[in-house]
Amino acid sequence: MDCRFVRTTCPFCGTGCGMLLKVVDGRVVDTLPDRESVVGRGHLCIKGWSAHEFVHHPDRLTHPLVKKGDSFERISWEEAISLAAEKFRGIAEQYGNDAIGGFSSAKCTNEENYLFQKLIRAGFQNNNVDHCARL
Amino acid sequence: MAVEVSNNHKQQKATERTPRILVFACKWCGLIGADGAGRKREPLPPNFRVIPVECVGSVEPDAVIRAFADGMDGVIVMGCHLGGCRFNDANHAAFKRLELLRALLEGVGIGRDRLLVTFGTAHEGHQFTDVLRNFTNLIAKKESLDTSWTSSRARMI
Amino acid sequence: MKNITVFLCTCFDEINRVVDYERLCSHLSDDPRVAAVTVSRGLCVSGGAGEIGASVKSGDGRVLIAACSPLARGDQVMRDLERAGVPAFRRHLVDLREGCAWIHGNNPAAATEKALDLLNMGLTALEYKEPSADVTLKIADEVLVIGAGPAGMAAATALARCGVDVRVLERGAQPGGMLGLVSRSYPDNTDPSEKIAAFRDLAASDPRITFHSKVKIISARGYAGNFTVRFTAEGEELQAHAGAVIIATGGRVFPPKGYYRYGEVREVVSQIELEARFRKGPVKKENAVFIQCVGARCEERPYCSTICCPASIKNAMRIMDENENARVWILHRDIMMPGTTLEAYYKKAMERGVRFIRYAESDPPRILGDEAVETVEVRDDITGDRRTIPADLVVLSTPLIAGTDAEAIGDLFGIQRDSYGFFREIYPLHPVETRIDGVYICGSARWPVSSEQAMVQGEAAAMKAAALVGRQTIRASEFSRVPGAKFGHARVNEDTCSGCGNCAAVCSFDAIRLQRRSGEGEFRMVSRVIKVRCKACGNCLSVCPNGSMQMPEMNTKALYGMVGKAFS
Amino acid sequence: MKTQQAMIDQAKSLLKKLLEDGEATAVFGLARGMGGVTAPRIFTMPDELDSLVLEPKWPLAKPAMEILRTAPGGYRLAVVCRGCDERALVELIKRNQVDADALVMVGVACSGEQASICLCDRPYPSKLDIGEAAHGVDPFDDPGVKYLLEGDTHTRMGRWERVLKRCVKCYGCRNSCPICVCDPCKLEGEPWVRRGIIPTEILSFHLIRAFHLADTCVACGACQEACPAGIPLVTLQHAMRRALREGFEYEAGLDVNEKTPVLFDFIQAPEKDRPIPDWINTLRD
Repeated sequence: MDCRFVRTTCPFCGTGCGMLLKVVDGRVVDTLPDRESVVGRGHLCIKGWSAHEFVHHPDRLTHPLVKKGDSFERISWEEAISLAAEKFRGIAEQYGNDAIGGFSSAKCTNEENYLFQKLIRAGFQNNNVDHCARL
Repeated sequence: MAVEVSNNHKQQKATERTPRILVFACKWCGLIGADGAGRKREPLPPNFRVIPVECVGSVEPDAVIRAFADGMDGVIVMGCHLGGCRFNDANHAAFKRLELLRALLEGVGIGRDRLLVTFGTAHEGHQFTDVLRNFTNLIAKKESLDTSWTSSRARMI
Repeated sequence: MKNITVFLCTCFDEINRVVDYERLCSHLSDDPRVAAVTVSRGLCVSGGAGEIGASVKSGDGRVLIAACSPLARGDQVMRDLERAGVPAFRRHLVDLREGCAWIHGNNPAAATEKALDLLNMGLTALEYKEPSADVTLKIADEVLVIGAGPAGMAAATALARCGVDVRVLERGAQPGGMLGLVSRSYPDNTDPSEKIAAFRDLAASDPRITFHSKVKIISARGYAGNFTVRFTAEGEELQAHAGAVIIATGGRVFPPKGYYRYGEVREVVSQIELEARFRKGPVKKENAVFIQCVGARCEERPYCSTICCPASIKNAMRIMDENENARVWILHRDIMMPGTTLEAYYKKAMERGVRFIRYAESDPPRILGDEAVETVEVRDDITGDRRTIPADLVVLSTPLIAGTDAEAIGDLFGIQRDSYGFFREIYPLHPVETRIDGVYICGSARWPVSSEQAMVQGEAAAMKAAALVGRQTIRASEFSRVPGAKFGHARVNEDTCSGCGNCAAVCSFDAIRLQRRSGEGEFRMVSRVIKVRCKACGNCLSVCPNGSMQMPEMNTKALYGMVGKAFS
Repeated sequence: MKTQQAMIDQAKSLLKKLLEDGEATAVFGLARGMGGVTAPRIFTMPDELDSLVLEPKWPLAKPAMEILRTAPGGYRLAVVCRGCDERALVELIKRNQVDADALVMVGVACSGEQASICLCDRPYPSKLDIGEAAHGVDPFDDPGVKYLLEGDTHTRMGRWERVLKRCVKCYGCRNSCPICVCDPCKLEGEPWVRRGIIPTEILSFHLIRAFHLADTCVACGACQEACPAGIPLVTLQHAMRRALREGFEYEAGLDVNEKTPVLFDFIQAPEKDRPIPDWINTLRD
């Protein structure tokens, strides 16, 4: 049995508490607060304490789905991206660029959020971008 | 922690309110005592509700905590005399558990006297009346529990 | 779900004189759970229970009855409902007379409020009550008797006479138990070996009795009606399937080691050694002194063993029989000879010249003599005189203590023992029954008794066992000692049980066992309820840390629901 | 008093020997990893033990129990135990959560300084392998504990109320507690604790949690250390631990074979010098 504790940062909000994921044979099975973390100092909130639960959760979204009728169907990434691009382009053409906005997440990394605002500002050419942790 | 915030809003006069008292009474002694009080038509304060249980052994300490959380000011658990339990030693087991709960209630400042664990036999109906009247008087002197402990800041999300 | 029918009994205007029934009715008919409300003048006299039963028998209908207290007529109405086919989980009684109207007659408004709350609590309880199925058991028709002393022999004989198959397990090579160690039994002064021989003959000739000697019990499991006991008899491994078990393992004599220079000087013997001498031949002594309460009624063993006084008097007179010039003293703290026969026996001993001297516990007799005992020095507690008695034999009368295998037997069968190691009956009013239904105790295993009393107890236990195995089947709910006490049994949710063992530890009836969870080889346990043993006291659910243990008829949701509605 | 380095060296050689002799499949302890950061680690090779450290205090009992639960048969884990870890594991063994045969406890003494931080009255395991036992601290001498546990109930109720109101219902106390093993837990839902109420109902949440540990709490302080709101949760347990000690001479976690008095040894009549209230005299104490 291979069991190790992997130090990481809680992905749930911008605070960035340190935590340890217990990984047994390649699967994340438990979360512990990192007592050496300068941010969390060994504390976590309910989201952090439950962080391991979604990693291998059977309901977790791992591939794109498209709604056809009442149910969702699995499609490839290429199909999904081209479908999204096509729909966005259609909206922009019909209603103008300002009809599109973006709402990002605190769970994303800094780099991801940079890219996201870049997409809105440079791609859709407006300033309609915001973030859930902007309190 | 150094600053003491006034608790005056909780101090009501005893006459202004009637305390809420919940009684868990075992079917074999406590409930029969209550029945005896009823037969004699002893006037009692109407501020108590009796939940009959098979044996005080089945009164979960958590249910007592729940009762306080639901706004009871006092809880009485009435069982048979030790050695007189229909269920072997179940009342003694309950007594030990509830004593520990009393220690906890004392620790958090609710006070151990808000939970009364008492034993009697079936024919002691007059004592049921005494216990209830005295306990009501005792609880009425204390401040109400159902203020901010349970409800003030709590809200559904 | 609208499935609760409410019956309000006015008790011939006793209740509604105080409680406003119109308000109750209007409130109840607004409740989404209530299908119908009926006001009746006297539920107990109108014989309405049958009709109520018939009206809710079908479907998921439930009945809430508001009437007098269970002790008055409430329980009778409930029993009628049971007969009419409404089981416990579908009915609930609210006491509005003794519990409300009669004690709050001076405050009708508050009484009505309280009645509303009580009804609300009843509705909530009914909403969540669940059934717990009764169990019907087949009863094995054999009775197992453990120990073949006087109690065991009497039990086996009585059972065989009743036509019940009985299997007797004896640790020793021969039946008889402590009866085989004494020379004569009191007060009839007969040779006990006759009784033993009679039993041996009966066991050999009666096909209903199977006798096993040199038995070691390996394991015992099961419950009333179905006990499986594995044992070895003379080295051979066997198994018995019994409907009831009678434990007659007896006690043992406390050795007087460290008392009265026992073992240091010759001719200071214990009572049981004197019995052995008598069995070898006449004991001719000039001056015999018996000392009573040796190691009894003291701090470690505060009980009276009851058999030592009669035994000493019996043997004192026997010494006088063997040597008519012999002088015998009995040094005692109190002479315990209860009942007409024994008291007469005591008188007879005094008439024959046995001298009784009372000593004080604080100033016990002293044994003097270098190699053999020469004199006994005693202070007479009544006169205060210090006396020196010549002695060529000192007999130490010691009490019975729990048998060496009492602990093992108690653990095997789950029966409790008192602080001195004797088996404990369930309740003083049920003297041969234990907390495990179908396991009975008798004889000196439960308390020191004479052979005569042991035989009486053996027969009593035999009758209890016969009453059980005389039936083909029995319902688990019938094992309640109190009529109507048992309304179900605990049920464990095996998916959520953490196996902590709290419930098994606290159970007063040894009805919960921990088992290893099957599969994966994990070190995890799970609780199992032995439904027949469970008496539904609810101790287990109070200690279950996560509510895995439930009492279906009064489950957590019903109880907490009632707490929440108490002042609504 | 041994120096810290000497203790670590002693621990390393002892644990290395355990691994080399096959006494243990793995060792569970603290390691100083990259960047000088300490974290728990499972050591399987003797050489890995070079990174072993003993400080800071890091409760290891619960992760150790969870590792053993999923471990294959024959796996033996050596755990570097402080006094509280050892007592917690003893309680877990009593409650059938850990296979005692799969556990090798290596006892480490805490420093006196650590004991005064934890308000620990027993800062050493019963089987002490490394270090020397320091003197314990009586928690009831602490002004913080006195503030909440001594004095009249009315004032203390206000104090507790303000303290407990800080709760954000993170479940950190429950998650970090080595004794809390139930799944599901009573604190997660009806009818014990109302769902969806934030902040939590103080009484039902905290008192049920505290009472469930009444006779098992070893006062390790893991709950308190995990609490982001700084609620002195161990103080809640001290009241009950004191009642057990005074009433039954019992302390959790000291002996695998000593059973908790709450579940055992019921008597038929009141004991000498321990009056049990009757209906008549209940209100007179």
